[in-house]
Amino acid sequence: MKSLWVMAAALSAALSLPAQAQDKVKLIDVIELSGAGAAAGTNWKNGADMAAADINAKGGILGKQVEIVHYDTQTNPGNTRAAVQRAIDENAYAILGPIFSGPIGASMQISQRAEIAQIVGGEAAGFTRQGNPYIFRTSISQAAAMPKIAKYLKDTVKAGSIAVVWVNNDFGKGGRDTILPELEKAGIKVTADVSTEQGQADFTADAIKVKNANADAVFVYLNEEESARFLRAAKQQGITKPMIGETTLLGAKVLELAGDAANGVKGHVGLSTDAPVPALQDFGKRYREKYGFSSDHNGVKGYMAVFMVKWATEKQKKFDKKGVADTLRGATIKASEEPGILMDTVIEQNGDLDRESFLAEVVNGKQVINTTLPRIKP
Amino acid sequence: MSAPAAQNSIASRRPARRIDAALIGLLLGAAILWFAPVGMGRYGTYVLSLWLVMSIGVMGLNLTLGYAGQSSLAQAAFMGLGAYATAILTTKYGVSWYAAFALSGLLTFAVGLLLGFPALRVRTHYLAFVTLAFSTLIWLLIRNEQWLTGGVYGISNINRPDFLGIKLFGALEFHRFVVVVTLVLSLKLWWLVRSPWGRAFTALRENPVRAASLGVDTRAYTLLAFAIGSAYGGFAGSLYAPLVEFIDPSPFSLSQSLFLLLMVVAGGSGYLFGPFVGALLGVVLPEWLRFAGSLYLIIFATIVLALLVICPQGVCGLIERGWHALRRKTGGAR
Amino acid sequence: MAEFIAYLIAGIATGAIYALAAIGFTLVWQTSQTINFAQGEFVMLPAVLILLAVKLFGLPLWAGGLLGIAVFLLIFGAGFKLVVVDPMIKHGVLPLAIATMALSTIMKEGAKDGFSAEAQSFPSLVPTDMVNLLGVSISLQHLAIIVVAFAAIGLLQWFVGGTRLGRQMQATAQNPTVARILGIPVERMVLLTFLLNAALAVVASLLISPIYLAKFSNGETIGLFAFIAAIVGGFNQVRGALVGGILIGVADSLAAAYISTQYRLAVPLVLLVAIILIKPEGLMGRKEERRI
Amino acid sequence: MSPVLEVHDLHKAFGGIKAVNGISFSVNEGEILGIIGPNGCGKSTLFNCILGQLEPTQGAVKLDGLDVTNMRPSALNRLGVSRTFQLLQVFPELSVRENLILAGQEHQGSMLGRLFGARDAGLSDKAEQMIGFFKLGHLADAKAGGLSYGQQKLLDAAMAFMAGPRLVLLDEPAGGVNLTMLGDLKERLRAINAEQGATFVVIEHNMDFVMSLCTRVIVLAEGKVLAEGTPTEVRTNPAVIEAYLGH
Repeated sequence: MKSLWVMAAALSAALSLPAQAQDKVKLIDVIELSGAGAAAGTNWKNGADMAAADINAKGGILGKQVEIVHYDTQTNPGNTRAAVQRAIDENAYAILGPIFSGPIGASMQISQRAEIAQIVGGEAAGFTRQGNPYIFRTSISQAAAMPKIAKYLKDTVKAGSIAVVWVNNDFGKGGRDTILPELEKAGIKVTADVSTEQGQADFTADAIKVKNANADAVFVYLNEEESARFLRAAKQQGITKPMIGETTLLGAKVLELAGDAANGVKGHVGLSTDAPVPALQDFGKRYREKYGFSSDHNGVKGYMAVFMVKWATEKQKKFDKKGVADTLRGATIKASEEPGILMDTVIEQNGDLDRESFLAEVVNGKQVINTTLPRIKP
Repeated sequence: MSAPAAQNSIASRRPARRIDAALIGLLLGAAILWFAPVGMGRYGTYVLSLWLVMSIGVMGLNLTLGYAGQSSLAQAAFMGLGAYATAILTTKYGVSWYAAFALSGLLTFAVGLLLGFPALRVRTHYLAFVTLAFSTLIWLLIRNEQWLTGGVYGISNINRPDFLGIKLFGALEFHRFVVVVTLVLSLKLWWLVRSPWGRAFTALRENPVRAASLGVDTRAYTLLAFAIGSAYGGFAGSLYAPLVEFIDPSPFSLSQSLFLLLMVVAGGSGYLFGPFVGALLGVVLPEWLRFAGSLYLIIFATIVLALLVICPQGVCGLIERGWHALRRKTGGAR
Repeated sequence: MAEFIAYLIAGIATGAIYALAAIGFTLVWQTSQTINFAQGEFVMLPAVLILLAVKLFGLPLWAGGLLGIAVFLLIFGAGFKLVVVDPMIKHGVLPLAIATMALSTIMKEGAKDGFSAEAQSFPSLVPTDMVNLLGVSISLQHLAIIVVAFAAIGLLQWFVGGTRLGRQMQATAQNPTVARILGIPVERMVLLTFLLNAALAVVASLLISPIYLAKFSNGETIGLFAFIAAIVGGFNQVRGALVGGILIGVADSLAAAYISTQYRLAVPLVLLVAIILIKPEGLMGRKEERRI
Repeated sequence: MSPVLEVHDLHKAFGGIKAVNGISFSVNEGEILGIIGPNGCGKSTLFNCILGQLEPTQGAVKLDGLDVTNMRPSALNRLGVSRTFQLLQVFPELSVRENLILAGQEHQGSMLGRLFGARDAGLSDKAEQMIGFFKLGHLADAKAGGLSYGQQKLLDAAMAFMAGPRLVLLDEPAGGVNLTMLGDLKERLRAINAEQGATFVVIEHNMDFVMSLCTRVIVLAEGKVLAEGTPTEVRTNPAVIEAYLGH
């Protein structure tokens, strides 16, 4: 039975936590670095690392250096929960991430119980509606973005009918479930409702289906590579109707991968390093120099998340975990006050964000911003 | 976890003594795990609980595969059935967790029985392929039937049960509850594999034709092995739901079924303690390897690969081999 | 009708991709009873290695290509057999299958950490133009895949039936003990099939990656479909892979078109179960002998 | 008295090959019937058809007058028909004792009764008796896989007798067994036949073994019965001599 004791000892050694350095602000980033969310999570991680480097170069937060520890969630809710639990046990000052809403759903009660702010990258509408005061977004939610799209489709594209292509995960389904009522309100008929799989390789059948639906426009709500694959397949099938998207479809990665198949794509962009905001463009440039590829909106979100913590701490002038959440709730962060936030951001009581966004079009492989949309509640 | 205990599959040279070792091992392990989380923090406690819950699922697969020789690539789907049954019954219909636990077991037992039928027609790898399809079909149902399962959004706010009026809300309390449930289930399995049924399962694995010629109803035992193994998957799922307090389709996908299979084989299939070791490898080792940063999954997979190349019988097989070598050495010296 | 033909051709084109990945699968199964769960990653990796060679050493594409392919053949053709398969083969199908699962994680995570977590575009060997076929537009890339898949099967059939080396390989696959008695270098023949498998994976990778992009996680879908294709076709027959692949591709395409996009994955799987229950050895497969 | 086993016009074809081509015979209570014939004459196929392991193309098998054609092997065994195999078929991971208990346990009580009943299904004494009878005493707790070939043959035979069968079909029991053990085996079989009144059907290559053990012999050739009679009759039958020497 001796080996039983040895095993137990090894176990407790493995699961006990190393002693922590106290002189740093420890942020724990619980993020998708493998599994389905790896691409998004890597962008976010890089953005957060860049923010920490920027802050530390200028003396840290209230004189303390920032340390970010990344824990991979494997895009799995159970693992995410473990990682958030670990973050709290390790006395994290605030928790960053994750991005996918399943993992967010599995972990947000833990940060709530520990009364610690969790700043996530999710865009699905649901999790800010559960009355959890410790959860914060870094981008506008689908509930805020989709009405803008519907309005754009009705007023600018003047579409009477539309085909909707979405990825069947919490992100895509969430977007689809949010936009369908908006389309109905706007009097736009949905002629095809095409679900696709996460990681799907071939979109030929889907493109044919969309083509045969013969709608005035196509709304594409997929993750990055899938967006690119769909655009290519659509071009092959000779679909000439306007492709409308939300943020992802007009992202740098999609444009790079889809090549000329992306030309003519239009839509709404929440965050973009191509936006006519110098701070965003500068961030995009520095990110590209540092990591060798262009940041998508998740990179921007990761960057902002760290600065949200910084701003709240400096506002309350002390290191109080609970205070971070209290300070962020209902706050307005101005870029003039805190340049790292990149854009003026209003945080609502439930953790939703409100800020300016953009209407854009892809011309010659480049995202061109046409219009800047004001905040919903100016 | 000592070598002779690990060796106690079913066959043993001195049955009485060996069995006792296995029993003592289980009881002692439970006692250690009862107190282990003290001072470990909630994270460590949570990982321990997760390990035990996965062990239950792996135990079931170990019965099906390790003892009865029927390969299944659907254990995560059964965990999903159990988890969803429990979550839906407790959150939507206010059923007590205990009743939901029993019903989850019953449901997965029945579904396992049904899935066993193709096993009567096709054997070995073909059977695995049928279960592979089944696993993905269940996953699709869970994801697409949103009215029942919450679809991609999952089910949140799953409550933890009470025990005789004691709230099991906290990590430590719930961990202890998981320890007790795991102990009960592993004792049941220990008792099952040493009963005549266990002997018949082994016969089924080693030589079904010969077993049939000795009156072993291979049909009935194949179905039972499947159904009982699946029910353990259901029990594991039924504990998983309140442990994580949230479920969505992702932990019940085909890749998770494959991962559970990996745990059975890497731990040592056909060994009573194999599932605990396998789940330790699969759940705790990656957590522990986190210090290695982004490379931790590569290191984990390399360890598993190396282990299997060196000893295809898994960790328990390796221990057994070492034990034999040691005994031969000391025996020779005497 | 034109619509139906469009779906059919799309299905055949994707099916040919699955077939290409499935051929190698059936080859290694036949000679060494290896169920390679890393088959999808085998198809994913060559493109990534090539891009990596270009990025790391600044090589021109052709040189990077040669280097990447050579490294891949060495590690995942010969190395895979010698380091993973050889020590495990006598311990049965399952531990080896599990080992290939671990291998797939290593390949996937290696590609992610060593190269990129994001998809990268990959240059096409074939022009990306479209041609018109039966009133349906189809890309030259897809056509090339169909042609190569058929050619690969044809060549393999010719090799196995028409050459001395091929017949030796065939004999090894059918009964290694007898083959050894007949003086066939069994070990070398098995190694040959692993090299063939790796080479086929390279071909598949070069053809698929321009369309599906090079990404560490691409192997998951391709691997699953190739696996299903191999089973449906009968995974002890090389030409079964072609039949299975195309059948699965067409079933998937038609399911998305006419049944349900949410449940499209279910259709190939139901097909799989039906075929296993009716004809377990697969559509083109030989019956495996029953031991009494 | 009705025969224990009746085989009526049994046929079995594999594709175009007729392995068993119209064989009929019957076995009476207490008899030891030998079935001999050159390689490929259909002996093993005949056994597998009788025992439900193969589905006959045509014909019937009756046990005590009851039609058991195509009955599943496990069900047939529980009616009192047991067998040994030409190739070794013991359970290597189980001990000798466990092998024997397994061989008897399915004849004890109900399925559920076995689950909740005693671990040894009340068969320890019986197993001990068998172990003694087949002189395997010193090996009772050894894994069957570790036994010598001859010992495994003995165990295989012992397992066939564990449940006290009415009818035992032995497929080449003497194959590969050395002379000393062969004598032992023959002696054990005779003893069981005499004491328990068990009926035997033996397929065998070893002519001496068959001729000295069996009370009646059937000779098969090309899937048909070529000759039938006492050992002496068969030995002198010209057709038999032709069939054997002609090869």
